[in-house]
Amino acid sequence: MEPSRLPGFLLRRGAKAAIVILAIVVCNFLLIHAAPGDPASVIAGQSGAADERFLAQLREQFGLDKPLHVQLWIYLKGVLTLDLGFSHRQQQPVWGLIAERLPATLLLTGAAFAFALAAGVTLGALAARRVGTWADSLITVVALTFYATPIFWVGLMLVLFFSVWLEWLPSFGMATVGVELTGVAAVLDVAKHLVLPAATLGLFYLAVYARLTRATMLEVADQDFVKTARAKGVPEGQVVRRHVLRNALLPVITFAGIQAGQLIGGSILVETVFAWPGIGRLAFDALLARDYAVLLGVFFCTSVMVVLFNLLTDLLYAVVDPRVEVEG
Amino acid sequence: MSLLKVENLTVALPPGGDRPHAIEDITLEVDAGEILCVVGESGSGKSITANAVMGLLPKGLAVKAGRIVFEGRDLLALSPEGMRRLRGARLAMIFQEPMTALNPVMRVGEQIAEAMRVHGAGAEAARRVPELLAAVKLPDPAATARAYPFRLSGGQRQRVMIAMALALEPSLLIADEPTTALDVTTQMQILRLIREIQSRRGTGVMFITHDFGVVAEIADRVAVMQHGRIVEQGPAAEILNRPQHPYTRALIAAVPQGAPGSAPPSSAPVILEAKGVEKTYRRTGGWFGPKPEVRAVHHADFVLRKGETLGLVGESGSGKSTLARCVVKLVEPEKGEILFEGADLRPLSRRAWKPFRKRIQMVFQDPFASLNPRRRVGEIIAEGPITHGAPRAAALARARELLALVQLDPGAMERYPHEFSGGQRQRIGIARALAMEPELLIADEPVSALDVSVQAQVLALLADIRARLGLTMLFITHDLRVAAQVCDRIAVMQHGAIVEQGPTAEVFGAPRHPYTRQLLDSIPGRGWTPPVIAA
Amino acid sequence: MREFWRRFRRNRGALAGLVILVLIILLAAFAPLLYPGSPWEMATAPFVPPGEEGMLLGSDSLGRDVAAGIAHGARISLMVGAVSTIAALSIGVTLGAVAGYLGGVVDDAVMRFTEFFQTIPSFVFAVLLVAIFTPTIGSVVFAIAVVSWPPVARVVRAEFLSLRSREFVQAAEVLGKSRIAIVLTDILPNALSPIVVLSSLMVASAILLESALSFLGLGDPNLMTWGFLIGAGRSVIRLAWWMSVFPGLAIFLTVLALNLVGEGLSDALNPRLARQRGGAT
Amino acid sequence: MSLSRRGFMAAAASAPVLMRASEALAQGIAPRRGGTLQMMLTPEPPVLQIGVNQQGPTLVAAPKMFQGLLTFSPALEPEPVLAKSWTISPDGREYVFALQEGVKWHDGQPFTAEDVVFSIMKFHMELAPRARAIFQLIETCEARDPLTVRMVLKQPFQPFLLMFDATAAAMVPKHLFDGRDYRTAPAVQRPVGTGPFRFVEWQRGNFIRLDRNEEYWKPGQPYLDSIIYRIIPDSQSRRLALESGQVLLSQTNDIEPFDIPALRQRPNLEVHTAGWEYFSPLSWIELNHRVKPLDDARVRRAMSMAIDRNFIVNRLWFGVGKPATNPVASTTRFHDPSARLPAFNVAEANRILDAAGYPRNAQGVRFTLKHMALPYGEIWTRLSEYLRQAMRNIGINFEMESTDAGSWARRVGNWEYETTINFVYQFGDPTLGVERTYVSTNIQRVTFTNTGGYANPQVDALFLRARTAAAAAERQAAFSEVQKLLIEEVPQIWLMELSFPTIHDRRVRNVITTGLGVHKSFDDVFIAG
Repeated sequence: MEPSRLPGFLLRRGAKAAIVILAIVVCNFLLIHAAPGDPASVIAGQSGAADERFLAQLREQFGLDKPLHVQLWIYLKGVLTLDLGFSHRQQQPVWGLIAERLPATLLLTGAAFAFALAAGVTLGALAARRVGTWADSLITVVALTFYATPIFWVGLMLVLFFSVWLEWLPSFGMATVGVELTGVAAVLDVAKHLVLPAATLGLFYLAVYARLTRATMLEVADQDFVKTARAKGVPEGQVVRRHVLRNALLPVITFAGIQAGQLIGGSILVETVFAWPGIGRLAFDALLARDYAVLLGVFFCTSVMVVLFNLLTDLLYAVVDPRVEVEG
Repeated sequence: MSLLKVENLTVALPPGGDRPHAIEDITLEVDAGEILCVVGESGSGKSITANAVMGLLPKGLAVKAGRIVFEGRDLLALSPEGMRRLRGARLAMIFQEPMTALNPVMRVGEQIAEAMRVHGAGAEAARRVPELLAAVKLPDPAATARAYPFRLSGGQRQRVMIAMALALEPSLLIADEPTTALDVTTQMQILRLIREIQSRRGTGVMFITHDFGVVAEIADRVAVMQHGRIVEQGPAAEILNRPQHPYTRALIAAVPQGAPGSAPPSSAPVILEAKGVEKTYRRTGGWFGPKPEVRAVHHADFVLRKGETLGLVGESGSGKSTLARCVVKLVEPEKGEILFEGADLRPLSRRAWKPFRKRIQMVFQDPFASLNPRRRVGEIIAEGPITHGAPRAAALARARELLALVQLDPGAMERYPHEFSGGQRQRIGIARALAMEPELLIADEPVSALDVSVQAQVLALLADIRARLGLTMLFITHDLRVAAQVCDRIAVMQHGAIVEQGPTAEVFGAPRHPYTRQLLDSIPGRGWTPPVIAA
Repeated sequence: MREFWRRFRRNRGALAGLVILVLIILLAAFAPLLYPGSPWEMATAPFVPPGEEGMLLGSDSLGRDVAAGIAHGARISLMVGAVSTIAALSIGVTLGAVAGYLGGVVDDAVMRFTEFFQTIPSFVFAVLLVAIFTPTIGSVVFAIAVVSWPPVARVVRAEFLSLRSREFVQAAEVLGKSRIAIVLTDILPNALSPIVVLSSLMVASAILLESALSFLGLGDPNLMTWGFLIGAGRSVIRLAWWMSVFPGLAIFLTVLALNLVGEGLSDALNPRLARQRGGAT
Repeated sequence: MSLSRRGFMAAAASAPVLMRASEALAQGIAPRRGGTLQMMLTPEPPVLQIGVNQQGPTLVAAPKMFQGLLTFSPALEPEPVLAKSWTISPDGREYVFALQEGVKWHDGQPFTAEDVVFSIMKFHMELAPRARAIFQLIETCEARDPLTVRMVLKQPFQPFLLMFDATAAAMVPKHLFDGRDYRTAPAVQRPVGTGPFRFVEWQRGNFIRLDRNEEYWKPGQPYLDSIIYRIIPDSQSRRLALESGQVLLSQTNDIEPFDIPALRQRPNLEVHTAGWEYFSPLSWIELNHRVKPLDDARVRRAMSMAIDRNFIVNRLWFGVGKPATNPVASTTRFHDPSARLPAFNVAEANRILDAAGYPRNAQGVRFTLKHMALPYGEIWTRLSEYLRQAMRNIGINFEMESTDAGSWARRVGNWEYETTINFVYQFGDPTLGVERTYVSTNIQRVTFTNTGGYANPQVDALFLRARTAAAAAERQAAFSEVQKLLIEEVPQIWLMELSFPTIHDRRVRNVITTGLGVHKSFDDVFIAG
């Protein structure tokens, strides 16, 4: 795509993205408020003792007594200024809460995504190159196994194996707390904690990418331009790298882009099993405590991340595949 | 000593095929500076032979016996690496489908340079690219080199393929039906280009084709193949004018030529008239982006009289098919009138069209896509009449009769389309159209996808039906030979407009419009009139 | 049909998948015979390891028989998978068909709507739906259906778009058949094979989704499902590893079988395979 | 274990003030200064400012920073903290507290009687409904001088002193809250108290860190350098942390009951169930009397007899806690041991139901009741599953409903339930913690009131007599009679006297020394060498 078209493209996609995100926020807001129960009753219930006045006070303080559309309007105004409201349960602005725990989720999903994509594509390509041999069937079986296994169960089994029996890796948390580590030691410590959760989240998507890469590689290998390359006397290795792989990666990139957004869903499960302080776990706790502001905040972030991922994928795709005239 | 000598080459088919060997006991030669045409219908094994020489046989097929001696060495004895070093350097190959023959995500110049670089040409490779592109007569070589393949037309891509193949001056060029997918005019340019380069560099060329016109145009020597065997081989003039082997004689007899039957008197009533029909396609650009327009049909008025066959002739993109589809409302033209026996069909609603559906029917091009794979043949034919209220039993009985009319055995009623050959399916398509007993039949390239021999049979069937039922026909084709044989009058179309129309003999004999002349010149082997073969 | 079975049988994996699937369906069907009474009964002492005291797969934290739980759980998991897939299919196929066949403004609207759904992370949305409408079997099936129909809509729309321009559909138009007749007799039968393949994969992902929801405690409390067993076993994994391992294996085998059968179906139904066998040209 | 001179001297210096150091000395181990005590907190409290939040985790962590006027011994006898001494007038209406000298807030401001008056009459009156219900009895509350507070009640209220522990009414800095909205004051996020430890850092989802208050008013204390509360959502991870020594102490519901037997065998750990006398939590099946046939006492009695409370204590709670025999917990004052629930007897229960006219249908079901499990962790889900089977044995079909914390509180508050599980603190005295569940005057649309809708004039009268009587003996008589009556009526089906285990490394000393267990300031806790 010619660089001259980039600003126009970004403007169009930006506008479209904004509309989609706004629609999501409004839809979520209405959905959550349609649900029975509200934060006031939660806090009243959990604070050991409560009476009518206490409840009314809480409701008034949370602004829940105002009509729904007014609440929605207040919330939307807030969202535009990135003030995602106030978490009554944690007595903290939502943005602060999310900002605190977003890096952990980004680290987890990013590591899982990178691991899944790199290993998935390599294994997929290997299986395609040696199609029909034992290597191919082994990779296919392994991929199918992790594709068919529930993520949380994989997590549990990894904890059971690596942490409980072998005691190689820590089974929870993001870092050993209390022990003041700095610089490389701290990084290593977080890395050690990251291995099992990232593997758990990554293995499922590794299977997906491996199967997809193998399928597209086999499909592209049938195409005419591969035969042309061989007719030119191009050595087999170069045929696979420069011709087959490059074309086979296009659908994998698109799929990876769309899937990236779904990693957040997976992170809820992984963060629960591994006590990873991310926004997946935050969303789940907020859900159980009916803390709407936090819930909406997490949805807002996840939808922004998904839209960004889709934008990135389209851009990457336009760069890799010249045929694509990227429209708004 | 000849450049390429193939001796008793035999390649086996995987078990379960329709015959044990793909090709059997093939012996042929190609000398430097000579074009050998290997001709045969689909399934004859001509491509397998070409691929065997290049060592590019698909995994399932293995060479059983024979030798391929090239420049004194038996290629079959070479190691894969040895063979690889020859490919692209000493012998090269170009393929049939230009649209998919180039890597879509790599610049054209890069792909040509790669051909040289893999044979050790280093930095010098990039420098020679523009020179090669100019040699194949591509306008603005520098821009073409930087462009990506999807920006080039079919013809331009084939020229790139030729430049790529001849980059290292190979002594043998194998061309596997390089012009079959191209338009007539582009095909002629490519044939002349190959001829010119071949004579300039003395390259030996092994040219694979199924079109005897092309053979007549460029072949020095010819080898005719059937079911994996060479049935006849010799100088072009001998084979074309004095074919010995019955199969060759049948093939040549099937080449369409000769004049149509007596044209109906010009006083016959007008059935169909198109006036001022216009159709424009707007590409869905972005919200703000430019909206390029393609005017598919504009000045295309014509008249069709009862019992007459009008041919709409032109290259792909000329709008002939769109015009035909406007008549049956598969395409909605913006302006103009389509008068059928005086009534204007264009503005009619879907319900208002229903009575006319019985009176205008259509036959389609691709035999493999024009029949619903999930329904039995009997139902496909009877479906039309049943929709228009005919009782089921009567419709099915009528379908059985029609199968006989199109020379298919009645047992076909219960079978599914995938159990029939291309030619048979086309007959079923015709039977389906005739079931409605139409007055006007629109045939959109009915035989283009068929082999020559099968093509002849279907055209004969159409001629017979037309005579017997007095059918009026609008015949769309890009093959001028077929048009000459079938049509009473011809309308030549270019870029959406009819540039010339008149009785076939006049248009072929004394073409007035320059484009018509260029079209006629591009008919391969125009000089050769196939000998009349005694049946 | 014989042709279809011959091609399906050639894929060994699919055959194995089919065998496993049939076994699991039988297990679900005969659960009340194999393990009479309710799986919630406290049969023996808690945390009995597999093989002891007549417990084939051990007992859980309340002394309930894990094997009985798996057998009765099979019925629920398969039922949830099937029902939610049928619901998702009906939404997806209808929307996809309408968008694909009518095209134009309708197509745009439906596609925007589908895109909107896919922007929300599906699992988080499912969790929200179930929590809002209180975890019952109904809300779980509803949530799974709501998050899994978009991919079906996309596939069906693509299929309808390509079939609509095919010549045999145009021939049907020229014959004067009504729109409904064309959709039902010409387009839908040919669009079935990708839908059938997709539905077997959807049942698999529905079961995974249901087990994830039960694992997080959002399953129907009255129903013993595999996800519930793993969820219950999670916190006592050191004491009773078998409480999590065996239900997990059950899910894995079922989902694996469904995937293998899906691949077998796609090979058998998909003409592309026929082309790949490659006759001589 | 070398006894460093400096360590010994520090202990002696603090002799004059009544402290637990003597107990450690008695065991011949001098308190050692230094070290970080790593503990756990589950679930992560929303906020640490007592009053703004009264939830379990907050009541555990906050007393390290905030202190009350008094605390209570295991026998619930008052002991001095910020109040050095106190006098009560003969008519039981006038209370005068003398405050400790030289006490400073963490921000250096002096702690005065004004802070006490503000905390009671303004801060807790506004924020804490439980405190409000009792402090409304105060007629006048004034600071006679910076170190003396005098309060006069409208009528004698014998359990009044029980309201002055840190967990009930912690003293808060007037200068940081007065005139502001208490809930959003900055001090809520960075608590400032008088306690032995100062707030340092809180990484949400990770840990809370408190360091020693250098100017703590008890010389030489606290012994610990700092306290770290770690937030670990997964129960198995918490158990591993305790076993591996990454954490030295676990409390309340950090550790699931099924892990306790194994932890008891660990040589380096001690398991205590004491320290819950003040709270003495009692769990029961909450019945909604507005739902037929729960209004029939015979049905309630039969249901109660069908439950094997020993199975619950041993199989579900692994011996941590005692079967409930009485609406007043055995560890609460005025408990009458002679009033006991009838024993577990399924046959008798079936006989009662048959006699009461509830025949079994074809499937053996007499009637169906909806049951809402308590969404506070797995152990409660397991309890509901056991109860379903127990009720099935006497023909009652429990249809389970699972909800989240929010819906549970709302539905119980709005009486939208048939049966559910509940556990409530008794705060040391039946008037404070038991009365509110059974008197018809407290039928309100809010949790932890008489949401069951039970109304019995006799019960009302007895509780009123016990509430207003000045003499303890008179209150005991009234309470004994009401206990016998409630056991007869079974308005709620009492299940178990809960006690949450405190498990810690042997080297940690003086952990459970008061009736409030881990809800104390930890100023005398130390880690032996």
